[in-house]
Amino acid sequence: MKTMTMMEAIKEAMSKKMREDPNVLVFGEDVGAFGGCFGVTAGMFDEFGEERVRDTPISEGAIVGCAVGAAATGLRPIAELMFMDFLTVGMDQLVNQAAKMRYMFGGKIKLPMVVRLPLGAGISAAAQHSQSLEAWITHAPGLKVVYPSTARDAYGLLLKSIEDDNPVMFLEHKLLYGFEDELDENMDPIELGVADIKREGDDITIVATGKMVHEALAAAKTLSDEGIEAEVFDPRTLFPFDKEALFKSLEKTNMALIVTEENKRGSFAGEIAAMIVEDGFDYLDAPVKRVCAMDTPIPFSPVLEKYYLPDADDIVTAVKGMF
Amino acid sequence: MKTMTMMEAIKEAMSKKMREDPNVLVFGEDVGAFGGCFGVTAGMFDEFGEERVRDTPISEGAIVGCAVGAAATGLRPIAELMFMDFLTVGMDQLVNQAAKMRYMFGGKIKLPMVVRLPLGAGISAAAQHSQSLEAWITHAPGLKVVYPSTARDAYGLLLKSIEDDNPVMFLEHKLLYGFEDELDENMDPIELGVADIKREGDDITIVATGKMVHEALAAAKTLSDEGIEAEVFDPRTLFPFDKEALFKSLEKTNMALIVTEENKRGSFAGEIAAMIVEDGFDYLDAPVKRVCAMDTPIPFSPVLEKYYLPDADDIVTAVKGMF
Amino acid sequence: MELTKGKIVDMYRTMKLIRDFEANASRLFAEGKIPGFVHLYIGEEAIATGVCAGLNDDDYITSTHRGHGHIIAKGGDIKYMMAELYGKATGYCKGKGGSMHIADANKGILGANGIVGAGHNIAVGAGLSAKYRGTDQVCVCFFGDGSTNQGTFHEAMNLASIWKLPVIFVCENNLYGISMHQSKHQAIQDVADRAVAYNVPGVIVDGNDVFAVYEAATEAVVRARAGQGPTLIECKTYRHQGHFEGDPAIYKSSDEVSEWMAKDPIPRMVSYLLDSDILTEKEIEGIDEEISKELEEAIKFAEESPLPSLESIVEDIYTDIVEEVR
Amino acid sequence: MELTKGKIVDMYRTMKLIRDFEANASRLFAEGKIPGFVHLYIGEEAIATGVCAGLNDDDYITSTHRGHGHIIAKGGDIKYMMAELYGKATGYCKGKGGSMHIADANKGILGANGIVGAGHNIAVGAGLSAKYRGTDQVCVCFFGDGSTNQGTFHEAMNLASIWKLPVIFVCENNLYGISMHQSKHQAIQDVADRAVAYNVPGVIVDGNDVFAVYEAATEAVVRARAGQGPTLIECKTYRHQGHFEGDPAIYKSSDEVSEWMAKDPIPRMVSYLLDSDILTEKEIEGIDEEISKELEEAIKFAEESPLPSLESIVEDIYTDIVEEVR
Ligand SMILES: Cc1ncc(C[n+]2csc(CCOP(=O)(O)OP(=O)(O)O)c2C)c(N)n1
Ligand SMILES: Cc1ncc(C[n+]2csc(CCOP(=O)(O)OP(=O)(O)O)c2C)c(N)n1
Ligand SMILES: [Mg+2]
Ligand SMILES: [Mg+2]
Repeated sequence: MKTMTMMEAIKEAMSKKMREDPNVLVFGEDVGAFGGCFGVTAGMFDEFGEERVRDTPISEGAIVGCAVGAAATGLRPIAELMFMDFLTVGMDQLVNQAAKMRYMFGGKIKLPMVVRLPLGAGISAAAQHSQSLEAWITHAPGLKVVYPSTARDAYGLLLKSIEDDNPVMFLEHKLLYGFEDELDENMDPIELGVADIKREGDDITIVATGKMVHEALAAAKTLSDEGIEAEVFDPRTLFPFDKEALFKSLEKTNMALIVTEENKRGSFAGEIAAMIVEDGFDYLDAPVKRVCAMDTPIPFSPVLEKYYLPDADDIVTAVKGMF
Repeated sequence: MKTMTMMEAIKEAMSKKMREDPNVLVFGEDVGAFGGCFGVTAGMFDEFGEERVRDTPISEGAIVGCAVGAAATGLRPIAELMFMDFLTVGMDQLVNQAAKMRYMFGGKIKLPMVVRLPLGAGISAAAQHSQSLEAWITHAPGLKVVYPSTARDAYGLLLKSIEDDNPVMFLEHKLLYGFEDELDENMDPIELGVADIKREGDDITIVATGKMVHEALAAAKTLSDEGIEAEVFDPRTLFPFDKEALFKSLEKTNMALIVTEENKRGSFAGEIAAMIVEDGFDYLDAPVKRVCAMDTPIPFSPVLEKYYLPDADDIVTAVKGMF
Repeated sequence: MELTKGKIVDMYRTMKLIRDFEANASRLFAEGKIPGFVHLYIGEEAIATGVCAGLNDDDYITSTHRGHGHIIAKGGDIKYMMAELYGKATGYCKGKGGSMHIADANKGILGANGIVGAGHNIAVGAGLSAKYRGTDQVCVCFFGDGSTNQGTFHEAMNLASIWKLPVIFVCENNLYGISMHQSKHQAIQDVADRAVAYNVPGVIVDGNDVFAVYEAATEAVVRARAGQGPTLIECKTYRHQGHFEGDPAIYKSSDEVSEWMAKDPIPRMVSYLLDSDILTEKEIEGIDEEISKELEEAIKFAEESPLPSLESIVEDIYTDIVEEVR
Repeated sequence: MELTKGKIVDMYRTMKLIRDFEANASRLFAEGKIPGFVHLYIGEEAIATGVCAGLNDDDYITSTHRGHGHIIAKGGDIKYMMAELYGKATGYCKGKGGSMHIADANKGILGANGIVGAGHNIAVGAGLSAKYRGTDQVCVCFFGDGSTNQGTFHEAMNLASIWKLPVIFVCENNLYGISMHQSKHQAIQDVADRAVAYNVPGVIVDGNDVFAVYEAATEAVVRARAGQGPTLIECKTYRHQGHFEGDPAIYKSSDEVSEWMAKDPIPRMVSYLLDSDILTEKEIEGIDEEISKELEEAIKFAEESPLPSLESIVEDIYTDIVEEVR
């Protein structure tokens, strides 16, 4: 066992796969000697050289498109977009090409590629550098979407994502990069589509993703003092989604609260709520509620940004309101 | 009163506003003398000339970006993207610029612009020319989203959209272009955010958008023969969304089915379901169900495409399954 | 340029096969047998033929909405193509793709594409892959004049250039992007001028002259295989049909049309074959008949093939997950 | 170039104000008073100053993540700028935008922008607007060398060119996109070469020479106002700081740094003022002191200003809808 931050875990997972498989390579803006805007690839350039850890010009469409072409012809590229917000610039290559290509071609090619997407607010980076856009990509059949909340999950899920023969979107919350965890570097990869109960409880299921898992855990602690035992359900992968595990939890708790950092309207949190009410209505004793970010572009000023973001207090308030 | 197809209604609404206001102009690929890929702007070039009905190169990013710049400086541009699928190419300009600019600038500018987005499947145009991507744009605070189902609604809503001081996404289902309707050209614009009950009924509320309104109406007829009276609720604008009217309907029917042409996972249909279960749980006697397209890229072969798409039969089956 | 007689005859055969495939596609579309959109390559046959004549089976191409010619020239099987146009289970894409999405990974065909400009960067990715794996493969990226205004063109040219990737960018300048004449959609006459922006050679050729195209392409392929990076080749040509079947193309002037019909690459090739005593009229007729038969068979194959099963709709999205049907 | 003494002094004042504004921003960021990202314009002051000196109040500009200099040069008020950097209610954007989104519609400032390349097409839209409304306004689009690899650059240049719009594209080639040296991100030495692709004049100037910049810009503005379309001006310059505050910029060689520090536009301007007897050292000191005072006041204003109210978070999204708070 080793203590690692999530940032280190991500770097180590990439490095491990690169050592094992010469067809794995990394590219993106400033991922080379500079080590990436957040430092995730720091040191990889030295180990693997400029052929395998490649700086690209500022052309996100080309980055994603290039990953598609490389994946279709035998490589296993890992592309980094510096901020998930820049997905907007490579959207066509991702959603109309990567996601659909296998299907359009009748299943005759595969696209083993990973796109790493740092996301999330909390560093006063304002409206164009802080978004959580998972709803868009979960809405694109053909993509898988992974969103770890701990260093260990990030490590195990990234190993598996690189092994996957399909385009995997790998979401990294910027504020979790420094999150520390114990992990065994020889651990098995974590299957995509298997949720993890981060805390057990009988009274309510809190479904939370990414950084919100930690807010939910903090809230659960507070709630416990008041006699409410919340189960914190971390889906870890948004697609495939572990519906079975969720319904098992709901069977026990009969109540659900969904917590994500997205703008609420049109959020993937809404999809989870819809899924529950559609197929798990009979488990429910109460409305399914959502705690999300507000429906505004993300404000710059720290005081507003804090208000914009959902946190443990909001979760506590919401849960109490449900009892 | 005049009989018009939806295509004519859209053209007439644009033309009316262009006659009234010299700052309204139209641009997009082949919208000029060619009259647009679907013929919507046919004849407008002759009436308004090449300054006001402008052909653009194939550069969707530039089309949307140009609309933003023009709207910020006093014009009221109407931009056409030939297929909604091409939004992917102009996504950044739409979502990071148009949607957020007013907010980022502290409310000190306004962006009166309309983006016309032909969408929908049914003409064997395959995976990249048939999508219904309303979930993405309803998830972007700052945009309004309009989706008419009749020629009359299209006319009244487009008048209002052009008058609106915010970026309005105007969705036009290709298969509704030929839909005929009676309308009075001097009618008042239709307010955004006001739903329309397309059929009254006491037993279940079917929320449907665009072409699905017509499938829902057909289904309601069949269901009526079997003693189920469905209310067909057409929100007409996805944002702002007429929640009040929806809850009023649910108060009466206590059951809801949502029908859209989207891929189900991550659909706006899911947002509607989530909204209902969150704030209208007490009205519900049964699960909120969704009838959407399947979660696949859109297949080409007509036999598969038909299967992919939700239709009246699917709605009838779903409703019966709920009773 | 050393071309054997056999190779020249093959080129004719390819050009004529494309022409006749397209003529049949046009007819079958009009008869309602082919659904969706069909964009024909008639008039542009010399380009795909000339370019692909210099490629190996394991070289790659990316194609466009107007892809039939590229696919035939790169060795695609017209039976599976036709079945795909019909939306049949036996088609290249099992009926899921249609005309705009035909691909054949075994022949290095990385797909037609419905999004204008989307192939550019995929081609760059294939070029990166070839170089990274240390093969001598190249990737040819076909695209229209209209697509050179899309940002993707710019990004792809730049990336291929700085990484010195084995990519050959082949612009089929047929003077139009749908109804928009090139003179209106860009302020330059020669797309090849854009190569300067990337420090890449820009070459102009007569796109209706299959030998000129072949020569330029081969030179670019040699450069690419030698690690000297990409080339931009602009082929001047003309599309005879409307943008897609059903477009009467009233935006074309009749002078322009007749000027270009006189440069039709097929009769031009026929004259060349006859004038240089490579083939007799009789021999040409023989080839044409073989092509007709091949096409008849392909159409028969398509017509007799089964439609895709409904269950197949949820297959082929992922390698390992099958979605639920409704 | 006929520049009055007054105008020259104004130019100095602007350049120095930018420099000192940035130096203060750097300090206040390090002190933790300014949150978020701050990209400084130090070293590039001559460009915004030279370009904007030739503009009218109602002309437009679009800016970038490195926008402070552009905004000051176009007449933005440093009080509201500084308050915005602090995230205060009195800032240009009421604290909602921060450094990367400062705008002032009254001065034609269409905003800094956090998305590299996003301003290009907005500038084209403003140019279209000016031309369509029949005014003689122009729009200057500022951007970096790195952004010229983004597809938006290409699309914007093309569109402005075919529509002959009054847009002046000003590339601030400071040799880097974050850590990537220009020689690595594009295979050309001069961004100006890219103008050829659009049949637009491409001009290279010494971006550290405010007069050279002024001259080139004025010429382009004259062309634009006369309906002759866009110009691409490449200004060779250097950013003294890291990409953003906090970047130690270890990717820069010390030779390169010292070479460029010797070309610092501010001392160069000071020497010019002294050598040509436009100002005495005393007078310069006087101006510098005024600037210091102005800046002190701006900082005081920012510090003393109130934070935005929590309710304000849901305002300013739409002109007519206020969203709900959680
Ligand atoms: C991104 C995108 N924009 C627009 C279209 C619609 N469209 C299809 S083909 C075409 C014209 C393409 O022109 P060109 O690149 O010259 O190719 P050609 O059709 O002449 O072969 C257009 C505008 C599209 N398919 N994709
Ligand atoms: C679309 C997009 N990609 C990447 C970034 C991250 N980023 C911010 S500034 C920058 C470098 C820009 O370089 P250049 O255009 O030369 O401007 P400079 O910073 O040198 O002034 C990058 C990559 C971004 N903000 N937007
Ligand atoms: Mg063309
Ligand atoms: Mg730079």
